Amino acid sequence: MALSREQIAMRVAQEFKDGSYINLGIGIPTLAANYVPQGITVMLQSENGLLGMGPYPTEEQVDADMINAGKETVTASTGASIFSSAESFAMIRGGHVDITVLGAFEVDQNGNIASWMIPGKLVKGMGGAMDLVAGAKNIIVTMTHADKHGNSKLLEQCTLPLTGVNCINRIITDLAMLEIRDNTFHLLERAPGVSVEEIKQKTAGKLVVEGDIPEMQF
Amino acid sequence: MALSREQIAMRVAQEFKDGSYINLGIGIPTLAANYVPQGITVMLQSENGLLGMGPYPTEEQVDADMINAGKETVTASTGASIFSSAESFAMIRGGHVDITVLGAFEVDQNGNIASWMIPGKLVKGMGGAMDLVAGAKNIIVTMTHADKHGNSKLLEQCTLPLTGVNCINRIITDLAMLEIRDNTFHLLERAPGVSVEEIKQKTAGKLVVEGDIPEMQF
Amino acid sequence: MAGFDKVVSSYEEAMAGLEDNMTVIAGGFGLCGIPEGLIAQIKKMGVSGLTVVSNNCGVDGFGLGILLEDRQIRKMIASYVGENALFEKQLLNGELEVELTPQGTLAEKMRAGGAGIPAFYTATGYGTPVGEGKEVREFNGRPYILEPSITGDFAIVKAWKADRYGNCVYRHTAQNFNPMAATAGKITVVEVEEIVEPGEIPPSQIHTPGIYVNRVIKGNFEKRIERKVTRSA
Amino acid sequence: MAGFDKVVSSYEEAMAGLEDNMTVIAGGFGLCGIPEGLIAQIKKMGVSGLTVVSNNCGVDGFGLGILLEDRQIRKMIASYVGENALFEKQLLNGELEVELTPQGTLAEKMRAGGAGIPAFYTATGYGTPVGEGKEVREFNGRPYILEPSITGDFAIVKAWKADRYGNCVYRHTAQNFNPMAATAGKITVVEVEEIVEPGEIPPSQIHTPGIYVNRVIKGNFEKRIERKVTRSA
Repeated sequence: MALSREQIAMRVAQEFKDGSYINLGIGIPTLAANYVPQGITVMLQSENGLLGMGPYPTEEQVDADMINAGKETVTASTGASIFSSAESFAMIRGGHVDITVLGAFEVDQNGNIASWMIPGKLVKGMGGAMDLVAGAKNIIVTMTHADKHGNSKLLEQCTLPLTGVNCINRIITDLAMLEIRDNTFHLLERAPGVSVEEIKQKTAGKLVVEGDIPEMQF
Repeated sequence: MALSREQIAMRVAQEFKDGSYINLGIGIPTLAANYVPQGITVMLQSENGLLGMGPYPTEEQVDADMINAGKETVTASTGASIFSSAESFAMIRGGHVDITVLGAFEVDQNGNIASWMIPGKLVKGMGGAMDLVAGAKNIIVTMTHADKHGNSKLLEQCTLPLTGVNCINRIITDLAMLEIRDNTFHLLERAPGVSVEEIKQKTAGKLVVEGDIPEMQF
Repeated sequence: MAGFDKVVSSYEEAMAGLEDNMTVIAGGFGLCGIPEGLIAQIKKMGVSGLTVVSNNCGVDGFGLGILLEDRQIRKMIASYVGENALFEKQLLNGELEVELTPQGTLAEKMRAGGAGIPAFYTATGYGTPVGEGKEVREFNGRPYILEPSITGDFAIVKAWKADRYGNCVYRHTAQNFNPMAATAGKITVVEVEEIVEPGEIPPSQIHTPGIYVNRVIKGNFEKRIERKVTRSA
Repeated sequence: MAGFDKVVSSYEEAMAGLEDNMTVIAGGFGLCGIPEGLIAQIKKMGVSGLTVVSNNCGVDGFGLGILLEDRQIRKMIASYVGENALFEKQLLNGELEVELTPQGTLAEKMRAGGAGIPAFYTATGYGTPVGEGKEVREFNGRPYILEPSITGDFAIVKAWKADRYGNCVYRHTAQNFNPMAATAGKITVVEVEEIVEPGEIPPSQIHTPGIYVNRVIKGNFEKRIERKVTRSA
């Protein structure tokens, strides 16, 4: 069965290593913060200038001067640092953030990602997404494997305007976890109960399936 | 009579305006801090990361972590700020420092300056001088008008490797104050008792003398 | 130190010299850390044809959004403008031009502008619409695009505290774009919650040295929260 | 937060992985704010062929100068190297190569290296020996030269205090090149006067966020003064 948003977030969190600095995009990526494995600690970077993002505030802790990149009120964890936007993106652009997790409209087998603009629809802006995909050491994309109409979002070539080129190496969808290398999607894991056939059918780009593909473990 | 080092510094200080941010090079320029006119306040920038340099410390105030760009122990004045070298040169390069005063070996009528390297002699480095001449809004060069052998240091074209091009507008020597514009030295003032003839004789570059040239007032 | 006292007592003085068609760089991220009173003064002055450089354009009726009401902004340089119906309308009408710029590139353009660096190379935006028409160059086998810096006629900045010499500190994430904006204005105006005496802020804790600041004014801030999210205690 | 505890207890651990022919970026200005113990450890390790990037090269017998004694430095990238007789001798002998770099360009090269900017344009050095062989380009009618950024295999940094997560503050003008150096090392090692617990340094007062720092060690500092100048009280 296809994973829920929470399950995708749980699988994402399994990728986190102890001592990692992580930037989580809005939506499913943010949920991953709730599923950090036991015994592992990570620090969350929020690109508006906060390293060490804590939980949402209690009503008493709410402070207009303390928000995250999604403009939500937040807190700072112990040992956090706060800095300017230039410093924040120096970190990101300079490759100091270990993992970035973000959503996408499309990803292709060359590691290109489209996530910010649908021609004909109003363009609201890329925010920090282009900087994040250009700078992070490891990028994990979370999205549904296919759109509402059943069209694959894992393509031979992205059709929408790009956010970044040749930068994505890992994708976690509601059906599978895949890696991109040698201009090919490699199937690593499948969602419990989802067949390799279904994944093949819903992957438009070149897909390599080597050996037995294990189910995700939760 | 030719000005003493102290007198050159005094004349330099007359150029300071109330509320100016000023960077003073090593030597005569540094002396200018002692002659800031009454009723005028300036803030001194030291390019190692101090804005608001105070006087030398008393024996009790000496602190190894508090030095100026000449590596001398200093103090910070009230309202000073301390920052990194990158920030310090952002200020300088970005044109935020109002006046820079520095010494030179040669200046030419095109506003070029040579101050850091004499071929054949060991080269110790340019330090911050190239950044300062490229960034400051107003640069005042202090030097003797001629060298020990009587050779002019105000040339048609610098002979030594340059520190910066087309950047000098004012020169205060032991004999005169001059301005550079239209690729010409313009004589503005002469040292008390020094004749226009002597200045002409010791200026190798193109010199314009318009009308009566007043003596410097101290 | 009379010459360094940058405190002004009215918003008229604070924004004196702002004219039609000028470029204004504004600090702030969403509604966090925005110079509320300086924006209100720009509205009051009625200047138009402005180019505004800011990560966002406020919301309907608050922040930079209020400058849209009388069509004072001709062009917006921002990374994200999704919170504003009036903005959308003017954009679709062709009354407003927008130059979408990646957030990190925008921050770096302001910093570079203030630091005398006319242009820099970045990987951000290469191969995307942002990179179109820009010079591409490889360094160590990777392609980068050339981005020019930004400076403004005015920079409007919100700080927590400033001393009379203009030395500023920012509070929490209200820092955001403010320090870079402060360096990039020909005239930089800082609106603060509190004015303190020189020396009260320790020299090494100053975020923005006063050399970048021309005017300081004490403001009153509503500090509207865009997305209040809480957990139970 | 075990994964973020960066404190090491020996200089061997602090500099583990440093090998011949690596590039080391060092903070400090003259003898102010230099990582004395880390430099001593490099001497002890005996690695050679190093490229050292630092504003200065210490003095005879102190600071980076001690790495000259056994000819450990092959190339020095610095803005001023005039305080050191051994340096002069090795330079004249051809045993040592030096790349003189304007001080502001050097600081910006380190910052750019750490910030993922491979190159930037600056007016500094145009028309001088520094600009020779470098690309020249005009922006707004003024010529600038292209300067590539610098990164290092190691960065050695001196801070006043750091917490266990590597968040650093610098003291007075001992800050200088240290914050930029900290960002530009593949492995960044910080030697401090005092290690504190996370949370002790207020988040907005941290000069170097721990994300840039790999190892922290508590040192003992002589803090030699290069030019003591005093006035009568």
